[in-house]
Amino acid sequence: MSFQLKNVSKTFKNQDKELKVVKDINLTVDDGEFLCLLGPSGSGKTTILRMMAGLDFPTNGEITENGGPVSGPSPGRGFVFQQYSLFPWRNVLDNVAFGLEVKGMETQERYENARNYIKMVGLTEFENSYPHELSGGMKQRVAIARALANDPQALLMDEPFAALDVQTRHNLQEELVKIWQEELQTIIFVTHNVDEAVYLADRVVVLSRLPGEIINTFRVEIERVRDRASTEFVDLKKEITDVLGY
Amino acid sequence: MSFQLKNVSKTFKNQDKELKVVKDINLTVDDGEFLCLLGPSGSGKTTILRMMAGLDFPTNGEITENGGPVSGPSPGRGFVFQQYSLFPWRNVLDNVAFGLEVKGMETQERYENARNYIKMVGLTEFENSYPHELSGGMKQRVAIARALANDPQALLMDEPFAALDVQTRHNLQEELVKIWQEELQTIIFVTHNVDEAVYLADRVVVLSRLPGEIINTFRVEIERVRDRASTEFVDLKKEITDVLGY
Amino acid sequence: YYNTTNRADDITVAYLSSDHEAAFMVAQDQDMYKKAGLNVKSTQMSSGSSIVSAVASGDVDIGYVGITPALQGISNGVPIKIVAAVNLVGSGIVVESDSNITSIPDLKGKKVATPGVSSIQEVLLLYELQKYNMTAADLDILSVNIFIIPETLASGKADAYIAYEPFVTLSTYRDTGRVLMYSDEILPNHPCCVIIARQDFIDQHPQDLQKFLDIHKNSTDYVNAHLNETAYLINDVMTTNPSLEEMALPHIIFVSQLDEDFQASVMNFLEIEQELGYIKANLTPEQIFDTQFSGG
Amino acid sequence: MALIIPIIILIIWGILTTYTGLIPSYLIPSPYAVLQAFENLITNGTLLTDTVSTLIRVFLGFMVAALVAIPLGILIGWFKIADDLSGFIIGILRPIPPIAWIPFAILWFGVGLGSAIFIIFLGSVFPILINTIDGVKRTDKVYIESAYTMGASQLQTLRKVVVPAALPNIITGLKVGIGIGLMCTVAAEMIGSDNGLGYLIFTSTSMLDTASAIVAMLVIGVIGLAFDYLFTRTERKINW
Amino acid sequence: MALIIPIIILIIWGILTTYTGLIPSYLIPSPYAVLQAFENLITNGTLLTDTVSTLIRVFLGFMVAALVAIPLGILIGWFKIADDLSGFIIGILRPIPPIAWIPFAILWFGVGLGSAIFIIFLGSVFPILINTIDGVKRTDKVYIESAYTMGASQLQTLRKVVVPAALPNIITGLKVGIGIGLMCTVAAEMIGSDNGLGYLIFTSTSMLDTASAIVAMLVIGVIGLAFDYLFTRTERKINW
Ligand SMILES: Nc1ncnc2c1ncn2[C@@H]1O[C@H](COP(=O)(O)OP(=O)(O)OP(=O)(O)O)[C@@H](O)[C@H]1O
Ligand SMILES: Nc1ncnc2c1ncn2[C@@H]1O[C@H](COP(=O)(O)OP(=O)(O)OP(=O)(O)O)[C@@H](O)[C@H]1O
Ligand SMILES: [Mg+2]
Ligand SMILES: [Mg+2]
Repeated sequence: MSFQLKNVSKTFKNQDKELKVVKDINLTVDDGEFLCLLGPSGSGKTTILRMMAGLDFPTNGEITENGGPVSGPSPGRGFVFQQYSLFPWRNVLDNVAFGLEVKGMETQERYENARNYIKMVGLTEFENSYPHELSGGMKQRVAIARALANDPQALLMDEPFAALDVQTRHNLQEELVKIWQEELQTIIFVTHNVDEAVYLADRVVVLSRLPGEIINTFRVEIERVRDRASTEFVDLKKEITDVLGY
Repeated sequence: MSFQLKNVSKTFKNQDKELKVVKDINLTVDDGEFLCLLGPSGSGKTTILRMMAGLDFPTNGEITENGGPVSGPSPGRGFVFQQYSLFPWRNVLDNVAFGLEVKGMETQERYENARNYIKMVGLTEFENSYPHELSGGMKQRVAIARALANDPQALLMDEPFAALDVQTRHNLQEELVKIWQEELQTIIFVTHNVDEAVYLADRVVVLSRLPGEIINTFRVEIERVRDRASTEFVDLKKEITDVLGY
Repeated sequence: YYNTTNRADDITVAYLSSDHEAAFMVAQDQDMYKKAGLNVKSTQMSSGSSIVSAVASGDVDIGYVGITPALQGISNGVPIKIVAAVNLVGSGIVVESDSNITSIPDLKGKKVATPGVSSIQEVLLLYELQKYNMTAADLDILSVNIFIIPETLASGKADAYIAYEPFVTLSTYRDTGRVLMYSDEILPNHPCCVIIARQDFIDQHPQDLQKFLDIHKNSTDYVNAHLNETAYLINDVMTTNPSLEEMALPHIIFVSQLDEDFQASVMNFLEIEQELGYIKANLTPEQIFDTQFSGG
Repeated sequence: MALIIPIIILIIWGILTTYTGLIPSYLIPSPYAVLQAFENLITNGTLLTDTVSTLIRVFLGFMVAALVAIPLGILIGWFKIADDLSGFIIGILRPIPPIAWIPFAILWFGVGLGSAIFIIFLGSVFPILINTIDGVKRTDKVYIESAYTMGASQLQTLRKVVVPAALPNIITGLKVGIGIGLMCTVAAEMIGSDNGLGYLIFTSTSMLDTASAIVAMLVIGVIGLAFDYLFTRTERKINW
Repeated sequence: MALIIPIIILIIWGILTTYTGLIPSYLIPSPYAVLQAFENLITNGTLLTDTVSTLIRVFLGFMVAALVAIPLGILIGWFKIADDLSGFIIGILRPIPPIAWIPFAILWFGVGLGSAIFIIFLGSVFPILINTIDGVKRTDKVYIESAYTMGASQLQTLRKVVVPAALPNIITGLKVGIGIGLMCTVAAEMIGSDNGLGYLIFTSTSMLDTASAIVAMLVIGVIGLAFDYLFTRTERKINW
């Protein structure tokens, strides 16, 4: 699935004041591309992702997917929310199986399917737990499994690994790359972790402070599986970090 | 404020099964110490912090502060929650001023006070915004300001900088160290970021996978302001990262 | 010479919103109480039993109620006495206009609405049935709130009803029913409404009560002499219909005195209620009446 | 524990009516008189039939109310247009006293079970409706958005997300609704019933038999308590 | 927009009562007859006095109910012991029909305003109470814990955290409560009132003057609507 953002701006109106949050974004994401979005806190990353998902709409400009306008959310565009978004009345298994359930998949089959992803995020023992019995990082992992289980053509992920320890984070980065290489989804991935961005992305887009504009784009041409210790990796990391620090 | 955890264990009972989450923790935190807690996702970090705050209680063992038992929450022990915890019906200013308000401080004075901390986290322009108008990182920063404004003797912070970009995160790390050096609070700080831990802590405690046990303790003797590029910094980071990866 | 301590500051009177209490409405309308130096405050209430409760609680001194709640109150130990009569008869059985019910036996198996168990009308109905060796089991008796009784007939949900005026005449007035039998034919001169007073009020303010009941006698006489004017007055006090009242009032006999006939008819009615099991206690006329004011 | 306050009330009631002359028994009977009335109503069997017939009426009226109010409330809480269309008319109908509906009840349902059910329905339906609407409106947006991004249709989102999210509020509505439904038994049983607890209250008050009326009041109370217990248990079960 | 459904109802009602013989006018009068009754009640001034006196009664009964139910509900929702102590007795009292309370009302408050307020209070108090209790119980724990770690006393936490968090539910309770309070006007005005909309309903139905009864029903409906509007606005204001 490809995306095209043309002159996209977004203004929030609240109380007496208007706040321009996103300004003149022009961005094309190719089918099968892995794109990372970096930028300061409050720079409009979540807003952009939500507009691409069809959960919110630009004040100006236009967003298209595969050439057609994005008019609302669709199961083709999976979303991992920045905040906790698990259904508190469903256990882990039923949360992960939700997308398959609404597709009408048989119980047996969807549980099998869901269990694969639960295993991937390391929560097999917790498949019967309810969200309130999970730690913050565990909830995040369930949300990732939930999005992946639905097998969307595009994945919009908002800081999905933010609450994970390095070890788990690295494991999941690897898994995500593996899945992506197999299925060739288009992935838009928001992170604050430059290392993560360089490890994952085909392209890293850096946003400015409010109102968010694209100030830089980096192509990551390092071959996968990427070696974090390689000079090109370290160099690119440094380059991006410098841009982020202005 | 000093803390002592003696043989602390915690078991959660849910549905049919019991889950031992924290196991035989023995830990002394000195008055004025800056301690970082590292560990895999779901290893009991939040649980330990909550018990130290008096928000939850050990199944076995005992927690004391300054020699007396912790029997419940107190304003002396400030807490920054891992999840969003701002009062949705109060704007940023009134959220940050809450602690001072319940202390009975005059409106004028407490707003002045609160504004200092709002400025510190870079949200002066948003002091009249309501939580639902803020980005994830902005909410986290308000929560930090709210805890600091209350000027507690101990600060229990649960991944407070997890949703922040590198730039903002580094700024706040500096600010936190500055405040700590001035006020000499005791700080227990949960993070998944080894760099952060080494930059901030006097001591880094690493927990095992579930059930959480202390598997390693590192003293960080590097002089402040710490230089991230210094060899001792880089070496210690590597050492801790290796322990985390097992 | 008046003993001022014997004077009640206010006399509170509770009455039903019904044309049976026409005498009270006339007395108020013509300022008869004020002219006699009585300060009467009145309160409408929706049921006889709540009037008895109000009198018993001391919040109300005098009540206009049906004979049934009065007797039930007395038999339950409420310290009240009947101090005057208000009216006789005034009920009737109504059937649909085109009904083929022409006599009581025709009611067999039919739905008959009454204003409630132990109401005067239900008692009359059961009494009438006895004359034909019938019992409640032979009909389908419904308890329906009085204000919707005519509607149950009009909408065909009941085949007949027994009610008091103006609900008897109402159906003929609206042409939705005809009167099968007036209650005078069931039990001639049966008692209907009476005036009750609390015992301690009787004891402490006999002069005031006497004045009040003298006025009651006068206004009753007025009603009997001026049915048309009364009909219009009732229309003003209540939200009713003057032409309906003009038709209904002649079916009510307005009286005021506790004469021997009246007492006898009450005792007779009491006996019927006792037979039906609605009143358990055995009551003597002394327990029921205080005849010093309207002894007739 | 739960019985402490009722027992205290009982004791005060007993003392006031039995040992002091403060409250004469014809106004409020003593606990003992109520007990006697209870025994009496049990032995002659009327209490049982009254309770059963009230239970049937209340249950049916309440069920119809729930079956109407929950889907309607979901609809109104969800679709702004349904809200706009219905707000005015529901607002108008809501506070109309059940007794005022009696003529309509007779016209539409006759005298008998239908009318009684209708009156109880009227009492129950609005609390359930309002609580359902408010519960649906307050469903956390992130759950709805999650469902959509996973391909749930609007109907599926309603069934699998909005309803469970609003369930605590719906249950509050059911708790209030059954209470008001029971409250309406007297009005409901004023129309052509010759049994039921409301009827018992009505006739025994009109015969100044307060003891029997209190028995009926207490039985209604106990029925309410039983439903409360049921709902609180359901609530605890689903309380995530 | 909001008027579409009422207008449709009005048209159907008009046709059914005026042009078809399906509904005889003594059962349900035509809209025109209702209009006439309205004009009539306006000209003779009774409608205004009735409305005002009902408004006063309802407002007072509702205010007392809110003043009792909100603090009590907070207490019960907050302290488990208060919940345990009161659950049973509230459960029992809750479903008792207001009409059944009339003898007690007369005993305690006499005939007049006091009794009417008491009856309306009884109708309003339980919806507010239940919604408040449930709202307080469902307050997100993290807010309460936040308050404690910032040194809020229990009382401060209740005032500054639990109450605002439960406010949407409390408002739902107030909306339902005023509705039920209005529903109880007929019962309330059966005791010693000779005015009020409930009284008007009662007396005019008893004279088969359904047109006037419908006028009174509609005025009660409009009062309810006005309160609804008020609460919805308040809700929107505080809706974070
Ligand atoms: N509903 C809203 N109403 C008003 N302002 C909003 C709203 N949502 C977001 N904003 C504002 O838009 C800006 C961008 O928010 P957004 O959530 O997109 O940031 P972000 O880049 O995702 O930040 P973070 O890294 O902290 O999550 C913020 O300044 C925020 O205050
Ligand atoms: N209320 C609860 N009921 C049952 N289990 C719980 C509860 N709270 C936490 N747990 C379990 O306790 C374990 C530790 O949770 P905790 O939140 O302390 O982890 P953590 O170290 O903070 O993890 P993270 O880094 O993901 O936040 C987890 O396995 C979680 O499932
Ligand atoms: Mg964001
Ligand atoms: Mg945690």
